[in-house]
Amino acid sequence: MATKRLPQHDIPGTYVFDGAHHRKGYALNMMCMTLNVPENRDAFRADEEAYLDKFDLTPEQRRSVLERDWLEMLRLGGNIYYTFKIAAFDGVSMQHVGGQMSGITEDEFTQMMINGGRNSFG
Amino acid sequence: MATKRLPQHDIPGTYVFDGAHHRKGYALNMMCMTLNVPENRDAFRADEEAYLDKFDLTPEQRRSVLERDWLEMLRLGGNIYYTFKIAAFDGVSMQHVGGQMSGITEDEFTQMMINGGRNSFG
Amino acid sequence: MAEVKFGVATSHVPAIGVAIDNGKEDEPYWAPLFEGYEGARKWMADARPDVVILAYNDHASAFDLSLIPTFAIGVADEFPIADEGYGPRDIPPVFGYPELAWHLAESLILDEFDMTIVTDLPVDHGLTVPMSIVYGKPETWPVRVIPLAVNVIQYPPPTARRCYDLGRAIRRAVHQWDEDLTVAVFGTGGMSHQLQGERAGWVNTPFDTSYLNRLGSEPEALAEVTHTELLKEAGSEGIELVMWLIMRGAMSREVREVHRHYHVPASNTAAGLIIFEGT
Amino acid sequence: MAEVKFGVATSHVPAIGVAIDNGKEDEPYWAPLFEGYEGARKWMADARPDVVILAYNDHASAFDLSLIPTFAIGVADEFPIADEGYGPRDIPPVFGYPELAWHLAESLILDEFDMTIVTDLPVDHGLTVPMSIVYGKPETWPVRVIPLAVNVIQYPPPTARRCYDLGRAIRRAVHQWDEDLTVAVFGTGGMSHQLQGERAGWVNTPFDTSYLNRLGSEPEALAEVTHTELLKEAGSEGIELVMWLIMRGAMSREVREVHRHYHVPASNTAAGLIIFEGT
Ligand SMILES: [Fe+3]
Ligand SMILES: [Fe+3]
Repeated sequence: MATKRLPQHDIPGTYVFDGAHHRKGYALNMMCMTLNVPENRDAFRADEEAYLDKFDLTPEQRRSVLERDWLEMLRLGGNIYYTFKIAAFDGVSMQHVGGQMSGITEDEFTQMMINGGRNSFG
Repeated sequence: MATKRLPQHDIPGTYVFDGAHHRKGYALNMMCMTLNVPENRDAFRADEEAYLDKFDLTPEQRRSVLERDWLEMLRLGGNIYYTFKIAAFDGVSMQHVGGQMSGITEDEFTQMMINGGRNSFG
Repeated sequence: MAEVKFGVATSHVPAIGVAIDNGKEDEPYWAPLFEGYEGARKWMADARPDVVILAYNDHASAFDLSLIPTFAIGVADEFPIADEGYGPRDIPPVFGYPELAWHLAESLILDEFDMTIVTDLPVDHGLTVPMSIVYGKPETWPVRVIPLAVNVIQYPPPTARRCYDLGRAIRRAVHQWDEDLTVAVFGTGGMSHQLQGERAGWVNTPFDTSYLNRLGSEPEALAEVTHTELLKEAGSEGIELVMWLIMRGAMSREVREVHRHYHVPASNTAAGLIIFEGT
Repeated sequence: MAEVKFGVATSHVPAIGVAIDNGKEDEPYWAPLFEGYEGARKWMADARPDVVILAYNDHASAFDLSLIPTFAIGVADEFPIADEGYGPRDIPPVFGYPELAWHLAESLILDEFDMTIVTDLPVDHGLTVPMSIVYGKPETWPVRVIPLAVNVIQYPPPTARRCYDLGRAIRRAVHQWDEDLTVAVFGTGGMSHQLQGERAGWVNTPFDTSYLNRLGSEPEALAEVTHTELLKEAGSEGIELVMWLIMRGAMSREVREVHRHYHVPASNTAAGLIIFEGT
């Protein structure tokens, strides 16, 4: 069943959240979704490990959340709009997350954006 | 704002569940929807009046439910697929409901169906 | 290559499910209906599609008035049996085919059908009764199912034309799938019936007979039938017949009718069944 | 008769909302962005549409992966402000226009757009930030809003062509409504940005400039831009630009550009704004 269903989106450094990603990241993203509710944020704050026990994450997904490895979360099926809820919970910025995913510091990332953003890649 | 938005469905004895009906019957139908959950059916069984207090029904809608006035429920914005959940709860048949709405007994309605259904109206 | 080879259209009356679940198929009221289903079950025992794409409508089970999708496609691994108010039917869960379902969802959206993609989808009698009609009471369903839920209980449903065109798009998408699979498409609901109002009990056998006669040979004409005509002629709930055109659209232009059955009544409904094979 | 007179396209970056809510509009980082919004606010103070039809995308607020509508139209009286993970924005609730929204829903479905009809719809920054951009911080919003939520965060979004055609159908439907109403259609999201992956921070000013230049005069050409091109040129989140075409489709063939602004960055995004009046 090697049907190539999607048009090729072979864009370096870019994760297209298609059906395969949806399936792979379902539990991870749905866990993130629960952080929209204040009571759940309190519970996550009180005990992250215990909170994650309630969801059917793979060990790799679990580790990526605990370690705030934003790029790894993407690779494991995370969708940035969902996983960013963890960053919002942490109070870190989109520049922090963007920097970590692209291997630079938050300040470097912020300055890159002020300078007009990333204009070339790969 | 007398825009006549819908094609005329001027079909005697027939209630088309359009947007106006949706708005009118929203609370009534959503109340019926809760009867899909066993615990809610238990609560409704224990005290219908108290159960209905939890929903924003009009006095007329409330009375129509308590009196099992199926036709009145339709007129007040009920959708048959929702209101029939009350009949299922009661353990009464679609023939009972159909008979009451059309002014005949359940047996008469059942026999009419066996004879080929209602072939003319109005 | 996957191929849509079979098309089944059938009523999905809940009372038919109750009769099957409670072993009432031989009772005098039900026997004439189930005699006509015998041929469908025999046919299915030979046909054995690998996947069924099943167009049906949810009846206030998975969806309620807070959110009403026009077309929703189920992409889950498994679809639980809904509690419609008297406990779920005691039948096996329905297993999906997520890879193919996602392919369909993606293809259909790129083909300009505005699908809702659903993972959390308990399935009600609209889907399960047709399964019981053609498969009886197996331990597990011998087929994977892709549910396609169509709104018909909030006016306006999609037009007959839109349903027919959706069927054609489904056919194109299935035929792009690189796995050898035999696919059946089911269109369910109807035939003429009206559950509500002073006109409750409405049945229009001449209309139904004509619909059965024309479905194979003149689908383009049936695709032009308006909602107003369906409401009037087939009854307020008979408008479910638009879903039969999804099946017909997914079949080849020419089809061979292999089985047909029509009986009044099943509960308050004129029950119809028709099976096509592609050419 | 109701008429679509105005079209607004704008980014909907959450940080812009945070800046407004916290009075940071004059800070050095934000001042160049908000200077460009002044003209939009002045224009809006004169234009004063009665109704805004606002195309935006939900960002895991009202919808999640369990159910993803391609096009959802909000028919409620009121839409609460969503909690996106740090409490709801402290802004007034958004009041809808259910009668007109239902007219649109019905017209669009009969016009073969497969809308999802939603009553329970908390609205997130996708909708509220554009409101803040053009209306500032009023006690209550001086307009009724019909939310049109478009999936762009699950691949595949609707095509640019489909969005443009939806806009055209919205125009037809609005013009059938017998009440004297001035309607503005908003398309939101974009411009080029990528929040995720090693390419995070992607901005493509030449692409954005071209898009702004062509939106008024060559919308048919922009309607042919593929998802692949958008993902590559505008970035993975820049694909939101398809929603700008809903606005453009809803406007007259010829439009007059009354305001434009472009600034990099707003958070990780190239922020664009363009306003059209119909002819
Ligand atoms: Fe049905
Ligand atoms: Fe966005």
